[in-house]
Amino acid sequence: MSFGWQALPLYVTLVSVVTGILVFMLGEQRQHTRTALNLAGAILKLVLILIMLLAIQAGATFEFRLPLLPGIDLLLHADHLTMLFATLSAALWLVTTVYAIGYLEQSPNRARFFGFFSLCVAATMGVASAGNLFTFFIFYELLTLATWPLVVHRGTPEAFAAGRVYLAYTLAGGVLLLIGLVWLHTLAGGGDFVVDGTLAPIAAGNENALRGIFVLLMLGFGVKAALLPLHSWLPRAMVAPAPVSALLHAVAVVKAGAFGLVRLIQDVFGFELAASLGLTDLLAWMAAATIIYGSVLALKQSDLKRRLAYSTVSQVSYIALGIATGGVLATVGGLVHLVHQGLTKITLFFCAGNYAEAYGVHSVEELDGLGVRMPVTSVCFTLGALGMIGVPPLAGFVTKWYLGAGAIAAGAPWVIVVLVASTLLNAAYFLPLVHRIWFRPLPDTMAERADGLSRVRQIALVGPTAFVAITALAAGLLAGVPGSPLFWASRLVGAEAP
Amino acid sequence: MSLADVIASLLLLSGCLFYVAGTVGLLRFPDVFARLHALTKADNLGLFLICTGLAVHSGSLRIAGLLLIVWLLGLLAATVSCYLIARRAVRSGQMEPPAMEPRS
Amino acid sequence: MTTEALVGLIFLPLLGACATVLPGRLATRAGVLAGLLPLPWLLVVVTLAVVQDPALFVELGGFAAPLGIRLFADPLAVLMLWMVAIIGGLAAVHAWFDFPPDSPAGQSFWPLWLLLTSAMNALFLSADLFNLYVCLELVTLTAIPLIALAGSKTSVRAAMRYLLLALLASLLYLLGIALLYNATGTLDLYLIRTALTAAPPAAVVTALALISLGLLLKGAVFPLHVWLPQAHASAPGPVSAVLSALVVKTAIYLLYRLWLWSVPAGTLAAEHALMLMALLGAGALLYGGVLALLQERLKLVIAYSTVAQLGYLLLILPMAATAAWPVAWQGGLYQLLSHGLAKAAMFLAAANILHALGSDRLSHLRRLDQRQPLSLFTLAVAGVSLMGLPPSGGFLAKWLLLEAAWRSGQWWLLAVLIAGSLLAAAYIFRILAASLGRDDPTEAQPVAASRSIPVIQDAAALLLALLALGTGFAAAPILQFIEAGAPAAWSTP
Amino acid sequence: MNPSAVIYLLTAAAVFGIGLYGLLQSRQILRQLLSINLMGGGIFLLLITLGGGADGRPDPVPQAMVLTGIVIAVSATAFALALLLRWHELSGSTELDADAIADAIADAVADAHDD
Amino acid sequence: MIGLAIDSVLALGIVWLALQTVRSVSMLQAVLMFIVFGLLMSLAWARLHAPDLALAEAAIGAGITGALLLVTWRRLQADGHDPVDSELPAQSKWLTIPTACAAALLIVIVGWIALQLPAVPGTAGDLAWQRLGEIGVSNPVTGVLLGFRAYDTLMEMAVLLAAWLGARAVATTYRPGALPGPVHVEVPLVGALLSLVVPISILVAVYLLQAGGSAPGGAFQGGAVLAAGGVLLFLTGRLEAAPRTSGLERVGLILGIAVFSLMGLMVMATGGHMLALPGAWAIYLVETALLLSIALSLVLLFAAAPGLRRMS
Repeated sequence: MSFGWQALPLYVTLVSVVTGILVFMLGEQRQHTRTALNLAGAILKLVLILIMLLAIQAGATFEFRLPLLPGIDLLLHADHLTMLFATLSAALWLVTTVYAIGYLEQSPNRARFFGFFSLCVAATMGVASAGNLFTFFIFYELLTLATWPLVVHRGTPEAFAAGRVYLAYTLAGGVLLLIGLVWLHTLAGGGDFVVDGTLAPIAAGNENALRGIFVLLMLGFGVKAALLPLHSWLPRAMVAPAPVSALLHAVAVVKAGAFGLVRLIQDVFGFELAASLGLTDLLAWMAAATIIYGSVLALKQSDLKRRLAYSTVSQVSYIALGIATGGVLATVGGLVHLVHQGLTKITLFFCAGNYAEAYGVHSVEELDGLGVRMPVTSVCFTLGALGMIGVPPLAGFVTKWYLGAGAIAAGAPWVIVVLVASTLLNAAYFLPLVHRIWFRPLPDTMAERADGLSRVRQIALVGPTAFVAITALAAGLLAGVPGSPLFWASRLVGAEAP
Repeated sequence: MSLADVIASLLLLSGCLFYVAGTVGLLRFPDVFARLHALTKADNLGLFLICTGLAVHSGSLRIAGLLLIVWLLGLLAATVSCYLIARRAVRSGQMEPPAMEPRS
Repeated sequence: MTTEALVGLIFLPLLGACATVLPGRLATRAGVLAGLLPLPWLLVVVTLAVVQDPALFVELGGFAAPLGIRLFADPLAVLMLWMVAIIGGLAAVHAWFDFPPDSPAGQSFWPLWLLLTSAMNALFLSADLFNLYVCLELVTLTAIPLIALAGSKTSVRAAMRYLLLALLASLLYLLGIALLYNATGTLDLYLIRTALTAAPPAAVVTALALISLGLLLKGAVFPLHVWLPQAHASAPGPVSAVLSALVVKTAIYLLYRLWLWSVPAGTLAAEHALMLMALLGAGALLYGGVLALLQERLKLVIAYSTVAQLGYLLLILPMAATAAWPVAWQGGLYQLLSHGLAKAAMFLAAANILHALGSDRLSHLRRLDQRQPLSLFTLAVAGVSLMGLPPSGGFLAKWLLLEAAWRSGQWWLLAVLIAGSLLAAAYIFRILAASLGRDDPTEAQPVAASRSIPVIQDAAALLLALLALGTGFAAAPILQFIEAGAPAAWSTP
Repeated sequence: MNPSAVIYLLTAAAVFGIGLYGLLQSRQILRQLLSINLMGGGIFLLLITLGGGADGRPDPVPQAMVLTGIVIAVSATAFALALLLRWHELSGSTELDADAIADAIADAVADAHDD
Repeated sequence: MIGLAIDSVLALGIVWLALQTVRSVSMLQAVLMFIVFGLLMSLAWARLHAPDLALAEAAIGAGITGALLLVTWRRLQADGHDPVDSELPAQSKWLTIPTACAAALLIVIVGWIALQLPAVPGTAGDLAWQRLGEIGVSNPVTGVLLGFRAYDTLMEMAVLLAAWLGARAVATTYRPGALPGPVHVEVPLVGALLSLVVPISILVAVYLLQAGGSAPGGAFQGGAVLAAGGVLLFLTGRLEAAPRTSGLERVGLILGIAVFSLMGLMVMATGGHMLALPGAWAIYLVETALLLSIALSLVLLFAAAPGLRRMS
């Protein structure tokens, strides 16, 4: 146990915890201090992560280890996968914080909101830097705890109902995870995450036990990753304020689930072992089904946020699909989608939030003609939508390209079918929105309504939206440049940079 | 069996007899005063006889003295409690006080 | 030095209680401080000694057992003593404001409190079955007046019911002891082990059954829990805390001592008895959880949660006959510890809420985060431990229990553990949801303004909750300490 | 075994059982307390008889236990009676269960009124 | 043979009285039956060669407990709630029968088990007989109570203190006159009785205390007898309930525990064993303190009030 600079992953996590606690202690009234504190926390965290990133480039290692139980440690470390996820969530958190400050300007209970907001990101950092499954589980459950108050933030009966569903799913998922962990622990002890896993030596004779463990863990992560039968909490959780949706969908919760699946296959079982036990196929099929099913349901939604939510259900499974397909290219595709989906989806949610705040727009029909009234937001929305569909050279295209190429390389051509179908469906539920925004006339009722936003709020809301949209655009356009998400994802898998 | 034993036995037996009589009176007599009358009188005597019998039986002066104290205490307790019960009976209106003197 | 420290743990609070009875303005204050403050220091001495020698005996009066009475300190006892010192100490800090030593209420409260402390310390240290009976009675006769001090009709009723059942329980225990003494000729908990094998089995089994029945009744183990919820819910806050965290545990502690130390391993159909008790524990876990979910008052939810959580402590028993025993034992004791801390924190927080809001109905808790943020925070943090979610002592305990259940292949235990913790999550989140609710604009009555609470009272509750959380990180040394004194596992048949 | 011992053993068991019966079947707190004291008496008798009381040289340890037990019993009874008086003062009842439900409702109403 | 007959009659009487206590319709009758039960128990102790217990049972079990029960019954009744007859028939028929069966089953089991128990050699009691000389008293019961198992006795005093504390705590709403006080009987006979009985009770208490070392008796019996004198004074109105505990009473209440534990601690501090009383003088000193505390606690418990004062 060392508390020196090597324990940086711990401090990165603690920064948000401290921010959260200070925000709680400040109370409701001291708005400016709170804003300053939030921003300072977010920036400090980002800076620390960048330092870590540079240090790792230079060959440094980071590790914090605290024995919890005999044979079980709390382990925080920083490998490449950690950095990919940590950078993404730290950056997006900063943006989301700015957005949330604007979004919630007049609403009550902001201290509570921002406090849990910070705790939520702290838990995400923990998930990112967890060095073994036990630690991962701790932060994974903390994430559940920290997000529940955000989901029920509005305090309405619908919010509490959504909160109940959220808890029912995530806690049940936690239980499955826990059982799987206990099983794994009794079988193999509490090993650290190691690339390609540690279970191969004990696999002989324990095939079925390992299969059982994998299924339990997969379902446990699958709840948060919104895999097919376990997804229905996600659309309901849309009652939460827009920044929370962004957090759930792009930065923290769903990502933590997907990230867990990545860790499970890459660092616990190892792809080879998982594939030899037939487990990757299972995950791949589940992911494929989720992709199609989510897209089909998204088509049917008339509520804008619900449509986006089902889109998330569908898109996040690309990550699982990529990982489960295996091979260098597909894995890169899955990993890079972790970032791409985050950037794109957060853009879309910010836009939806802007529409709702400015004009009270909630359903798809109400988008007609808004492009004229809210040009920046609408451009961002269009970029996001096209990115989701995978129009070249946007980020979504990069993902799909790698997934497709990888699938062929790995001998799973059916994945191509899924990709094509999904792309068509994506287009089918996003393009009409784009059409409505730009090419439909503004209805008379809307024309008379004034923009509901103050100047400050406009900057606080539209600024982050534009920022993430540009970043998403850049991630696609500049995919080949060193430092891009694709670059990092490739480094991770050990492949040559494209 | 010595003479002392015989005397002691006789005393004890007669003591028991008085107790039985007192108890029968307690059970059979019609009102509070009559019952108290039967009980305290007979029992005091019974206790005396039994104590004497035991004293004779023990043949020790110290024990005889102790038994005397026992009898005196019993007498005291019986007197006071009998008085209190009777008083209570009168106060509570269950009974007319018995006529102490012939009515004129 | 160790002997003096052990004796001091019992006699300082006892003499402190005497001092509080004495006349004089300062007597109460001095008695309380002298009776409680030195306890942690004495415990440090005892702990260090027990680390050296995990089975420490002190013969009182210099008479060896079975003639005399012995005190016995091992890691289990020391753990319980620490709980008395910490939980009792913080609850006392909380009580200092509700029962100021100079007030008439304080005059009633503190002597009883100190006697209760002394009685629990004595109970955890005693190695003599009859002396334990006296200690049990002392615990009962000090705890129950403390409940009745709340003064409400509900509390007096609860106290009366508790008293009648506790007396019944003591008598069952005493009858068992009577049979045991005459079957073995000794009352010493640790000597009796060898004597039991020679004694007539029928008598021993009956005696053990009677003793266990009495203890199960005192420990409010389902279905003998009927007295507990009202008693714990209607008592004054610090008393509720100590009742739930410590007093009911005394009976469980004695069950452990009896079955794991006194009964020779694997004899006398003990396995069936342990299994039966575990089944009762499972029933408690489920029934208590469901009932907690149905309550409308905060303190009743917490009290039923105690009924449920006690179940965990019995669930470990059948694993004594399996290879997973060391893990199960650690899990059980860790549950004992973390539940004690968390439950005391919750009761103190509930008392603060009750003071501030004038009600503890769940429907009156809305906007609690604005009105009593610290209390809500305490409830939440302690709740995390109670649910067994990480990071908390409760989580580590649950992990160990799950691991033990898995290793021993007792799948039904696994299911019960999971169901219990899900129920706990349900009733805890129900409280939290009620606290985050908004004012209903249609409702005529606005929420009453909240009265202010001394900050120390909030701090005491919060500190306990943080300790419950902290035990999630300090397990390694504690478990190592516990392990040294674990009762031996039974050889598997 | 000494025939007297048998007699007292049976008496002890019977008194304990009768006390248990009285405790469980009565609603009157006062009678429940009487029953508890009966049970205690039964146990004490058992202890002394088994300790060799009928044989003329009773074991002093059970005697000491019983003596302690008697004092504890009177303490507990005294406190219980005080509590009973308090309960009676608050509720006007000498039983516990008679109107538990009605009281719970009354409590709830009073509580609602407080807010 | 006669002994057996006496035992049989006694046993039958005890069982019959126990039954009556449980079954009699009137609560007063039940209490009275219980008191007589206590007296018969006291005889049984004498028959079982346990005169210490006979004394204690008569003084505490039947005497003080009976008086407590009676006075409580009286107070309940005076408030217009005669608990007498509201209860029968019992809770309900369907509960009575199983309860009775369970109790009967327990009787059979306990009786059968008890009959089977063989005598065990080398019990704690045998050791107590052997090592009685080390204590400095010749009454083995006193030896156990203040020597071998002194710790039990000390804790038992704590129980008595707790009972008083508890009773005082629940009697918080004490109002003068709230409890029907004793009838202040101003009759010459009662005065005469008191002037005799109270000194005698003190005498007897001192005697019992002194005798306890070698013969039946001791602090508990003595304390109970002394308490009986106090109870009489209270009942006849020479003492009355006071809303506050006086300083002297407070000292008296804790005297037993304080002297006992301080003595024990002192011994330990001077290198001996905790609670090993150094010789007979120490035992008598402790017993005196115990006696005073016991007597005072019992009288105060009887008064159901925090304190006592002399009738003005």
